[in-house]
Amino acid sequence: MEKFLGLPIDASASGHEVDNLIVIIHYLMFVLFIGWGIFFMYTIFRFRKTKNPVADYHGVKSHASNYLEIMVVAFEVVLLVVFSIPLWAKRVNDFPKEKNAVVVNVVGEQFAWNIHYPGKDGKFGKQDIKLIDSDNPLGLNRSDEDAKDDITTINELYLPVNKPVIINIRSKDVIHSFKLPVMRIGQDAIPGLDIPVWFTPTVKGEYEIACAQLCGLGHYRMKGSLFIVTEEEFNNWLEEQFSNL
Amino acid sequence: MSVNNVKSHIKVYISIFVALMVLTVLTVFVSYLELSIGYAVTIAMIVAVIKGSLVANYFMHLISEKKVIYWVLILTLVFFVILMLLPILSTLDQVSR
Amino acid sequence: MDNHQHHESFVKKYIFSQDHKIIGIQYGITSLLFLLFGFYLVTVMRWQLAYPMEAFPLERFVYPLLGIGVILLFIRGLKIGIHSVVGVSLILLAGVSWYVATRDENMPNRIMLPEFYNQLGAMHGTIMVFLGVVPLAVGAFGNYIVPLQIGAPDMAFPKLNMSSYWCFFVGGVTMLVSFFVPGGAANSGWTSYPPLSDIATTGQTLWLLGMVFLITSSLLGSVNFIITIVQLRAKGLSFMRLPFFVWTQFVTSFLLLLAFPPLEAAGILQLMDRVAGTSFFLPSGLVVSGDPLPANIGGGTPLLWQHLFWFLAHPEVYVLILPALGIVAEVIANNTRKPLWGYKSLVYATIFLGFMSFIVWAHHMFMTGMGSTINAFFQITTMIISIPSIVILSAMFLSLYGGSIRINTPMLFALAFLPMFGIGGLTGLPLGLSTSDIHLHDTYYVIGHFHYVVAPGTIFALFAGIYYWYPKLTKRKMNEALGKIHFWGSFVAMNVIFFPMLIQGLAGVSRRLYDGGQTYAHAQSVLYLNEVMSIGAWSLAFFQMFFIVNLFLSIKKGKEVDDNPWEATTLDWAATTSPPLAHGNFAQVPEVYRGPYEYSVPGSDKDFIPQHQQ
Amino acid sequence: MMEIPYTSKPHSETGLYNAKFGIWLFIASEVMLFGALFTAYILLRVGASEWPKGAEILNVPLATINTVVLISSSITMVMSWASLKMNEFSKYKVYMLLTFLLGVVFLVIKFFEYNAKFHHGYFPSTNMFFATYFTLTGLHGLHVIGGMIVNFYFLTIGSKMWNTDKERFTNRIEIAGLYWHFVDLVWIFLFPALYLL
Ligand code: HEA
Ligand code: HEA
Ligand code: CUA
Ligand SMILES: [Cu+2]
Repeated sequence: MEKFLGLPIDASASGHEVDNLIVIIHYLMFVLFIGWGIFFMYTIFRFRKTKNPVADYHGVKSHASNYLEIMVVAFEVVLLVVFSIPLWAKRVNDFPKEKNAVVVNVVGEQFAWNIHYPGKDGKFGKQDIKLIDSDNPLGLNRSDEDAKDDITTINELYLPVNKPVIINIRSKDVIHSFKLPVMRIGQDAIPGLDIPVWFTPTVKGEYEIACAQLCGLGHYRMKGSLFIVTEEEFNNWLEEQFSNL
Repeated sequence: MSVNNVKSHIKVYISIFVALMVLTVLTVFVSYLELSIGYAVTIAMIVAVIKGSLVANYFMHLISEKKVIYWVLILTLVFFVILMLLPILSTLDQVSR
Repeated sequence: MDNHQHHESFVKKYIFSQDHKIIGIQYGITSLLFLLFGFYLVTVMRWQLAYPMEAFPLERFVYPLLGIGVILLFIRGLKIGIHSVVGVSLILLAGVSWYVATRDENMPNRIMLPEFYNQLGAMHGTIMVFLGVVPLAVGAFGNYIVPLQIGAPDMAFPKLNMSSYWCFFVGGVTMLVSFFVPGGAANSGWTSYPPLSDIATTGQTLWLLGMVFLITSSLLGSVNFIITIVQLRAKGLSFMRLPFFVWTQFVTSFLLLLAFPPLEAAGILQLMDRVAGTSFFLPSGLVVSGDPLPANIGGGTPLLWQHLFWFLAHPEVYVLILPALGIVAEVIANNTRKPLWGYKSLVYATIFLGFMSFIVWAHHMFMTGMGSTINAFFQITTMIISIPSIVILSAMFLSLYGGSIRINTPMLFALAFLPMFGIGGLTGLPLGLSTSDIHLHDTYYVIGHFHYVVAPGTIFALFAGIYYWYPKLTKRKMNEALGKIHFWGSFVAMNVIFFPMLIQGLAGVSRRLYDGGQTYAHAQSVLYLNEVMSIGAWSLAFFQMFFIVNLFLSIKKGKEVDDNPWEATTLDWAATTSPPLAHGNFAQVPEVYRGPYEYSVPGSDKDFIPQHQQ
Repeated sequence: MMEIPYTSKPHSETGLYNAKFGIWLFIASEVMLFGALFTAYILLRVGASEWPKGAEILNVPLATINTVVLISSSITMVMSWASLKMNEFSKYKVYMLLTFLLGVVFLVIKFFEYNAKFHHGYFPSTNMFFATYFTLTGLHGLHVIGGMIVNFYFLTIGSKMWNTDKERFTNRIEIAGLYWHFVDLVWIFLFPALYLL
């Protein structure tokens, strides 16, 4: 079914939860649609004027439809209670411990994703909007102790495989939406708010960061790259970035 | 409404008017007391609600209005509360660092 | 009283008319024109989506518009009439399109710029929703049909009715004018999310002004409808004897009355942000294109707009669908020749639907960082609201069973509505569950979802209504052959356009992409569908020609019929002539003795008993 | 040939004539309009890092006078309707004139209040407090102006209807009054929210 629906590949530990729900609900939809569809086609052909010149004043007498409706309700309750609500709660409440995870800030702007790693000390340096210019899009204050080892990139997000990631999502100007289709992750980047998301990448590869919210004329090209690499490669990459500072 | 009826209403209007004036003075007076914000808001809103209901009930005759109007206003009030509450609750429940 | 109608001037009779029937027709013509224009905008967009950054063949798009305009203008030797009004309007629209498309800031060397694409998208959404479907469904059908169906001489407040139309008209013109200002029309989506819309070009200000007029128009209209339906029903026409169409209009009016004002408030706040330098929707610390905004700007919250916008816009989508359901119910009852199944459950479901529609709005905001409690609340309400829809749809399906179904053009459109709305509604479910919405939010799946409800859903229902009530307005039927071509062509084309959207959405293709997702790897496997959909959209346009021709030709050439050609039971057909009398609608005050759909009553000699028959 | 029913006589089921029902529905929509603005006010204020106390920057005495003016205009409005009920047209004129003039007084005071703010360099763009202050009072002011136009109409040309249809004219004054009181009611909430808290 996943193949049938044409979902993109799933490269995160929790992606299948989203997919399962999508698949199950599509089963429900197909069954309902096909069921009603057969009934519909049958009635149209069976009760055409030529076949049935005199209509029946009372029509359907059975209460089958009520049972059907109750079944749909029950199904929806299951979807909510068993799947959607707990999964959402997990997503927004059960964050991994910061010390076990890679923590990254992602700041959207028209029309790029600024990626900000805290560096070896694990602390993000101070930022100041007055320092913002084209070389320092985040306004990072390099004289701050915590900022000395901070690494920033534009549109390039490297993450190690099989390790939880926490990404804090912000925006400098308008609303963007940070979307990683292969991770089944999406979160609006809303100016004034700092919203965390988390996931665990499980498949190495090169993927995409999409901007899913209309953010102006460059919305369509606000695309970043996501590289899922081994832990070792990740550390090497960090090292390399650090030495380039 | 007969003429006499109207005359007795006028007395009511005058007393409501006086009450409104008194409450206005009261609420202004309270605002000078430097109460903590919680108390200040509570008192100011209570006074405003009283004043508001006096206007609605007597000047706008809501107190003797027809049922349909009540239903419409109850419905409106329900949505009014929803409109006030849900965005505020959403803001409080915002996932944020 | 009797003779003053003979002295009414042309202006008073046809332009500033206070007669609900004329106003209904005015609404109808204006909104059909807007519908056509909104459609036109999207055909232009679909060029860019199918063939990104290729030179735009302007002539191929403008000439048909111009051509139909000229034909309509000359069709009866330049005589003044509806056809010439529409003809002139089409020529004007063609002119607007030509001018706009040849501006360098929109299409230098005929290559569409992303700014322009965004204008087209925002205006397509706005025009379709606020200037096309709502005024057609409520303004035109509601105005024309409701007083007739309840046996009223007119709407309760004729002057208000007239002002409502003119507010709508001014709002519409404001929207059109916005294409001409520097930077062009609004380009922040029909949802106008700030901060983007706060910092957008002048067109956005006009959009807001236009919205204020449209909202005012809707408010005036909804007050009028509610009073008319409550106070002006004919004797004996109790609430439970109302045709279902009237019920849907009634609930719709409440939605408009109570949901629109918050958007008006939000619009005023955004206007202040744009013209008076406030920052209701701008948080502190914004850096736009590298420049920090001044220190006094800030302290606002962008999500406030979203709450206020969706507080309206979710009920608004039910405003789009309820009158459509009403029309479909009328057509189905009439053409199955039997009462609607479960009339009471239909009514209660509709009321419940209307009520619930006020508390689901944040399902459009699942990705804004909602905590688990609020999120659960809105998921639950969203699932709850799908139940009355299922009840309504089931009732309509079951109504078919045991009928003696006449297949004519209105019935074809009404029947097609059911499965199409089914697809649209069912695809709402995965969106309503926030966890699956993570993947589907802001993708073409959403576009596919709601187009299935509004286009082959609502628009089909509106077509059904036009074909069905046409004889009421003209005493003639529209041509069946042309109608059937129109139906089958539209039906196939609609599915060719909208089904692939669902496929693209599942693959993760975002909406509002100027290049149709060309640069995204995950879009590659479904990219070919863009061209398929575009061809579908242009074929759809082609099949609308049959409709336009039919609509105008049948005024004079259609088959002449009597006052009740469909042998219907409701008062609009039963107790009035076609077209209804100019003043007061009815020759005698009608009185009602029975429910709305007494078809095929056992033991009766005819297969229908009109409501007013003793 | 039919006339529109219940333009002045009440409907037997609802007990209302059309326009009265209509104005209440309109008021319901206004409740939602101002409700949305109050929501905005609360959200912005709660979210703000600092929010000045209205009394420190705004002119409370002037606003108090304006409150009194508006409440007084409500009582003159209701008196003008009562006068019609008692068939005293000349009294009606006096009270209606007073209502209108009190509206003028309200606006004049508002004008001075705004003017003083502009002189001190306070504009809607100054900060969030002034943004809400100007927007809310401005919108309320527009409602006052709207009501005054209606009242002026009924004071002058509109009052001719008294000679032809007393009942309907009295009804019209009643609904104009309902609207006017509502505008007063909104002010009763705006006044503490903006000036006192
Ligand atoms: C008329 C318009 C209309 C209608 C009726 C609906 C109906 C529904 N909508 Fe939709 N919706 C829109 C118009 C509409 N919507 C628009 C315009 C948007 C996008 C706005 C934007 O972002 O620009 C949108 C977006 C939208 C979203 C946000 C998606 C996102 O942005 O991520 C959600 C999420 O919950 C949603 C849910 C629903 C649900 C649960 C219903 C339910 O009410 C549906 C209930 C119906 C059913 C369940 C069908 C029942 C029928 C059957 C069972 C029979 C079927 C079988 C056969 C006929 C054979 N809609
Ligand atoms: C009621 C609402 C409505 C309707 C009916 C439609 C109808 C159509 N819409 Fe659209 N659409 C929206 C509301 C609507 N849309 C909204 C809200 C958006 C989101 C905008 C945003 O992102 O902000 C959108 C976005 C949207 C997109 C996505 C753009 C993007 O994300 O980049 C596309 C793409 O193909 C599209 C296509 C179409 C097509 C092909 C139709 C066709 O079905 C059109 C069919 C039209 C007709 C069949 C016209 C019939 C009329 C006549 C024949 C007139 C006769 C005239 C006279 C007699 C005078 N629409
Ligand atoms: Cu950033 Cu779209
Ligand atoms: Cu919705």
